Amino acid sequence: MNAPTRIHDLSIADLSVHSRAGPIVRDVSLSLQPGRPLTLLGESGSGKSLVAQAVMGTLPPELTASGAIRLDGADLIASTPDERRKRWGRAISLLPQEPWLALDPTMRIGPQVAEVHRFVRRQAAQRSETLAHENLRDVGLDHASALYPFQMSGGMCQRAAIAIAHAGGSGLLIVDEPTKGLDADLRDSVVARLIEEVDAGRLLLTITHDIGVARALGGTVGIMLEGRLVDHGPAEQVLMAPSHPYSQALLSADPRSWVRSAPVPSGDVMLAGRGLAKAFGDHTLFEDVDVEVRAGEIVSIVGPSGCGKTTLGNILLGLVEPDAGTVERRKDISLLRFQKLYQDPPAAFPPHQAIRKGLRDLVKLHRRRWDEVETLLARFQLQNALLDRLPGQISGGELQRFAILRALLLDPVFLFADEATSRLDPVSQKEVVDVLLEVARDTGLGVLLVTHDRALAEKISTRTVMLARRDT
Amino acid sequence: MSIETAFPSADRPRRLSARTIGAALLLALAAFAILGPWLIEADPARQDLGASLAPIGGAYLLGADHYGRSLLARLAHGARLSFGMAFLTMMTAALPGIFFGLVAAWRGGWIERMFELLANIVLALPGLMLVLLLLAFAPGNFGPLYLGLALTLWVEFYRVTRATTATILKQPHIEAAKLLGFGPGYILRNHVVPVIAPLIATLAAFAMATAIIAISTLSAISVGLQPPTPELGSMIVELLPYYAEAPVHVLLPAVLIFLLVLALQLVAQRETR
Amino acid sequence: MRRFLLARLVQAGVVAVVVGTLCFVLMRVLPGDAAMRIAAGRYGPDAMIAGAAEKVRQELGLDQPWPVQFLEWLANLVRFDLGHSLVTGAPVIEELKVQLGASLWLAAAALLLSLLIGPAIGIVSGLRPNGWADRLGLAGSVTLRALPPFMLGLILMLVFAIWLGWLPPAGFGSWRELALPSLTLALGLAAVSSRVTREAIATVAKAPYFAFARHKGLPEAAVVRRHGLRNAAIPVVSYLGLQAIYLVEGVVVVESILAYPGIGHALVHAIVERDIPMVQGTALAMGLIFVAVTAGVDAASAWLDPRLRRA
Amino acid sequence: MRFARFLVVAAVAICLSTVTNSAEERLLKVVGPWEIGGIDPAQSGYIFSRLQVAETLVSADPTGKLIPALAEQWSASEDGLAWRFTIRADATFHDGTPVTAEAAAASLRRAQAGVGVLTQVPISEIAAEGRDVVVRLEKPFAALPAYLVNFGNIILAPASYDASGKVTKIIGSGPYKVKSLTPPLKLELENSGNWWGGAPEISEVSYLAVGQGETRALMAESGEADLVFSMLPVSVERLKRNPKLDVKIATIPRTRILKVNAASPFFDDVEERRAISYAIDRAGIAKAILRNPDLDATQLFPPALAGWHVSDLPPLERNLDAARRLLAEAGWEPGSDGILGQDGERFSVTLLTYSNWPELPPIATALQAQLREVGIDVEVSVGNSSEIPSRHRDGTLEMALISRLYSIVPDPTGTLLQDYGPEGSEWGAMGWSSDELLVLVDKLVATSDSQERAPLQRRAIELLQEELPSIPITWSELAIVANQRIAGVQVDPLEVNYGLASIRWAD
Repeated sequence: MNAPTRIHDLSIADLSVHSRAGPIVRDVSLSLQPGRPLTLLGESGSGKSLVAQAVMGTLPPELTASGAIRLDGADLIASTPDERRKRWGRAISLLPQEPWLALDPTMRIGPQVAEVHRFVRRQAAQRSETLAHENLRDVGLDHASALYPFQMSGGMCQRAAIAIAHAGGSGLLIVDEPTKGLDADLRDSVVARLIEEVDAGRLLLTITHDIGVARALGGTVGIMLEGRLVDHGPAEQVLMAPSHPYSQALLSADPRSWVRSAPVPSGDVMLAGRGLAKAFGDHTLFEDVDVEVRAGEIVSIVGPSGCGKTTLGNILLGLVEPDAGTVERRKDISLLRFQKLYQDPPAAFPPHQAIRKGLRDLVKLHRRRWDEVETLLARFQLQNALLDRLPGQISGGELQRFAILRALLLDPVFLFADEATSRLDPVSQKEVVDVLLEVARDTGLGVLLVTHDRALAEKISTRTVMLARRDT
Repeated sequence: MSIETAFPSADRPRRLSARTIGAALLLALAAFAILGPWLIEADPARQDLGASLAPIGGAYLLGADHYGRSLLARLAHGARLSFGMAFLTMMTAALPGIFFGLVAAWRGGWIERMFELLANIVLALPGLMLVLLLLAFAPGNFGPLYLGLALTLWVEFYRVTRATTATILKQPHIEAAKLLGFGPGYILRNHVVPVIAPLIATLAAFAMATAIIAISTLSAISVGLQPPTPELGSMIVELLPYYAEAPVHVLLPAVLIFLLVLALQLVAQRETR
Repeated sequence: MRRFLLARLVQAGVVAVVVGTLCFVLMRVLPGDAAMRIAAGRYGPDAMIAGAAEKVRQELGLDQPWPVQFLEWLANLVRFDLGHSLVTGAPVIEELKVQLGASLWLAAAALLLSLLIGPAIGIVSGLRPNGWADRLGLAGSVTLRALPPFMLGLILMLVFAIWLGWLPPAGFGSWRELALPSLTLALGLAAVSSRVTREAIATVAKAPYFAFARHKGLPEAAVVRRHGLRNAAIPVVSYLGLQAIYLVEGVVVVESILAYPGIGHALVHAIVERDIPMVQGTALAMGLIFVAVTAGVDAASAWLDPRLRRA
Repeated sequence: MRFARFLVVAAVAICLSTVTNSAEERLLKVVGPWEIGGIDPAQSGYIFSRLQVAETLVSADPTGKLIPALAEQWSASEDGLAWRFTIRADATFHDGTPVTAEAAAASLRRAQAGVGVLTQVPISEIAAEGRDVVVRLEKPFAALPAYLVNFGNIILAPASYDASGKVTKIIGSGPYKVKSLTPPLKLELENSGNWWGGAPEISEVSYLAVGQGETRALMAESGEADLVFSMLPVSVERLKRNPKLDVKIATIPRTRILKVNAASPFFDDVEERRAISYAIDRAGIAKAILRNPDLDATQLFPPALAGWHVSDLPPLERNLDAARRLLAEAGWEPGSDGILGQDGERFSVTLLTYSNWPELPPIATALQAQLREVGIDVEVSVGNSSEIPSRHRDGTLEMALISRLYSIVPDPTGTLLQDYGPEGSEWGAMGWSSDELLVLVDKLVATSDSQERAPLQRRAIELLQEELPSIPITWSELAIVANQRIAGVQVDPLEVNYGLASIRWAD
């Protein structure tokens, strides 16, 4: 692989980003040297991505940056769009989040790497191909150069993106949410890959909300909140003994640091699946799986993406027919009392209907009283103001709590939480999970939790069912 | 639609203004078409060969055509005719189209396949031929003309409704609604209709535009409605030979058609992109 | 691939039979004495039709029961024989060769022209949404779409044939006669395809892979060429397919205004003169064109978008 | 941008080739409304006759006088039962074979067996004797030579027919031979090289059928056509003002008549028919629609038709009071809605017409409006021309506006014979017949002596004028536009032959 153009230092001094409304990033100062990766932690909207964009030079036109960003002395903020653009791929390269979206769906991987040699480094077509092949081999994709993105797994796409960065031979690598949408095992391999980059002498700036990533990368860690850098220092220090209250909250929100608090079953079996099997086409998801959920307990199904966790849950709910096996439900309980939480909260609400309308209709439909809603709102710390917003205008955490609230109006005996927290930042994840635990405890609700986050499962579930991916 | 999310600030005001202009224009024309005929007492078929091609102003407000028929009256009736026919056609195409679309999306299976086949056959049949064949049953009558147009236009409604509804029904919030015990009626009203309504509105506007153009075109190649029906298309063609002597007379119906379709186009603008 | 072709062939067969039958039935139940109309079509309105009609009736066996005639048609169809025109007496195939051929030339020319105009404008507008080019394009397209084709045809005729005197107002044979009708159609098509292209380009321009291509450091030209056009072409192509279908029948107006001997022209006459074999033949041809076009579009899309080649 | 470049290139290409193309090769471009359906003489023989591809035995000059064509002379036997037509010796077909009496006889036999005018001649036999074609009749028929002028009777070479006697290609004997034929719109001709009349002035001719009258006008104006036939009245005005064009107009023996069903309660009484005639504003129609006041049909035939126009005949004209009076006398009383009625029946009729002649529907709507003024409710139905004959036969026809040609054979007698026979005819009388007229026509058919004929013709016209079995509306004219590039164009009112061979380039 062609050695990266050496960059010795990226220093950010008093960086502020202003919108018409006012500053959205204030006086951020950071520095980054070879061998010590820098990781910015923070929830979405904390301004961490803006910092990265300022460095890359891709801030939206309506935003202006002040302060100084020096890349080996060159001031990035002062530089013209052309100068910025010249750095792309050559000096700075960006690992996009969700690479499978960032690769051209209609072009094979080989050419997508080769074109960098061809058009950025002005190599002959033939040579570009050989070089591209080397880049791919370095990330272990030597067999994949003829594949299209849709034929590759998330991890492969991730590595292909890295290969493209290599091709450019840039010295600074900006990584945006590298683990978004990846499951636990893949996450570790991506992190390992990034560390290799650091060892290869690249500067590494990583943006993430995944504390696990920050911990694994080590180096320097900065924690951002509402546009400010609230905590900054060596990883071990910041992650072990955070100074700022938000940092503490953030860290304590990481499932790894929770105290195990699995609810105890408070009743008999609500729902059981026996010898369940399901296959899509010739691809078998699972065979002969037994699950049972008793009142008041939380059963977790853990496994990598694509192993059929969700399908299993849906089978239990009766949304999908199993190929084999039986689902036993308590006959005397109305089907309405078996409910579901969705992975993507906004998608679980009609996008153009205010929350209030939805709840009102539900209350009317099942002859409940509105004050039940009021009490639940108070209990879940949801302001009344939110009721009149559209789902798109409410944070995922709040929306997920509304989903639970909605389900509780039918006083359910079983709740299938399908990756219910995987899209939330740690803090709101914690809040939602706490609500779940509380409800399970008080109402004897049996919860089936599907997740790829082992840590989470370990901490809160009475029992855990493991599903492995079977690649056929 | 994507564009809008990208450039909200730049986009909204312009798009909206275009639509409001269209709406205003449409209203004005509708008023002309509906009120015109009974405000103007002149009989659109009343000939006065003495006043052939009477100039604008004068005895006839908008002049008279080559038979000395009041152009104002003919335009008003022509507008009403085009408008009415277009609306009727659109309705006749939209109602079954939407209904079939919903049924196909909801029930799927063989019902869907059946409708698909039907739609494909209609598509494969040259729409023009359908109209001509039906017209041959009763030359120059409204019935077959509008029936033929409707027969070719319903497919569009069907396909859009079916496609959109199908995608909506796949979304989690539908499953959620079902789990929460909401019935099909509710889901249709509150989850499906709000989404497809704007699309249908657009289609409707376009369908009407198409109908107006088709009607005038058919009479222009003299297989459409028959004299002395004041049909805008046939008016143009009847007056065309006089373009040297009375250019404005020829332009009037042309401009009217243009405005009608333009208004519908503008109204349809937003959702088309 | 083979399954794809097979499916298409079956579809073609179905269309052929359905369309043919439908026409046959419709033409059958049409009011009016077919023999009379055919006679009128043949010998013109000055002739003594009544006598001629009797001769026609015997000559064409119109007095046979219709099932016989229909089965005859089917049998011939299997032998790819569409029969003879009742009016001109020439084999339908021959007539179609001339008329359908002419229309296809016209359609092809129009499609080509519209491809030169539409997408070009669309790309320019799409790369700078709401720039002046975009607004101009929008205005132009709305205006054109508001003009009935026959009016557009007449306007062009006045401009190019009378005022400028560049092109003949009517006729056929050389490209000069082809120019006006095809331009008339092309403008109508471009009015829409330019907007479709514009949407496609604008959408692609906001796709993450487009941004990533820039971040790779590719020069803008390379970004647009390698990652813009192909992706944008996918929706455009599938749309063009639809257009091509409407095109073949959309020509009728232009044909009758600009005296161009096309399929639409033929269809109108055939129906008026009750020339059943011609109507069936024409409809058949159009139906098959529909099948062919859709097949072509599917193939093209599959070539453009590898995701469609799955399974 | 690639497309941009395409665009430029295309534009340049178009401009360039426009320039190169504007230099035209010398080709006489003729444009007319008539499409070439099939090539059977009965179908489109008139085109080949008018464009001088094929010839008939006898032809007619613009005045209607019969002149020799393929037959250099002809004579009838004393009893008038046998006619001899002598084929000129120097005539050859385009395939080089000589025009023999046998070939001519064959063509005529075929015509007689077909649907053309010859079917109305009482022919017993057509034979070839040496250079003569001999036609034997069952009864004397003086108009026979005139009948042979009709395009249905063009003489084609034996090679034109296939085994089944179907015409497969046109091999005539005229100055032009078919170079290429693209039905239905285009026909290209070239000098046949062996015409008995000598070589034509212009050796290459192309004929293009253009249905839309307005488009034809544009082709003349744009100089794309040298010779354009049958212009719309409205365009004539404009074209006359064009310095580059010559407009030639001739009144032709074609009259637009209102065919009425004299058997129906509406028109059974001659007074009713007169009333209708009074109600019609012919002058207005002629002026506004036909743009020529002289076409106002004051009687059946125009002055141009020598011997068939009776100048001192009281003209048909508009007189609303007379119309109302006559209708009242016939027992029609205005109803509440202004529409006449008679014992419960409204005077409401359907007027059939067809658009083969573009001016018919407009005139129909004019009539509709005018009849409305005397309280007659007319519904106009524009349909296929065949509906009129069929409705005539099943007797459901009420009123029809038709354009009737009286020179199917140069002499109107033939048409009268057809139209006013004992039980009327599809293009003529309906539910009306006059023994006197039958006698007159029989005499006319039998003699060819103009002295004898004149009084008979006059009486026939008077009779038709009194009885109005069908009501004349307007006469017709044929407008031809010639570009000044060419000279020697003359109009043939009988539309037998356009004399292309004698047209030459002006410079």
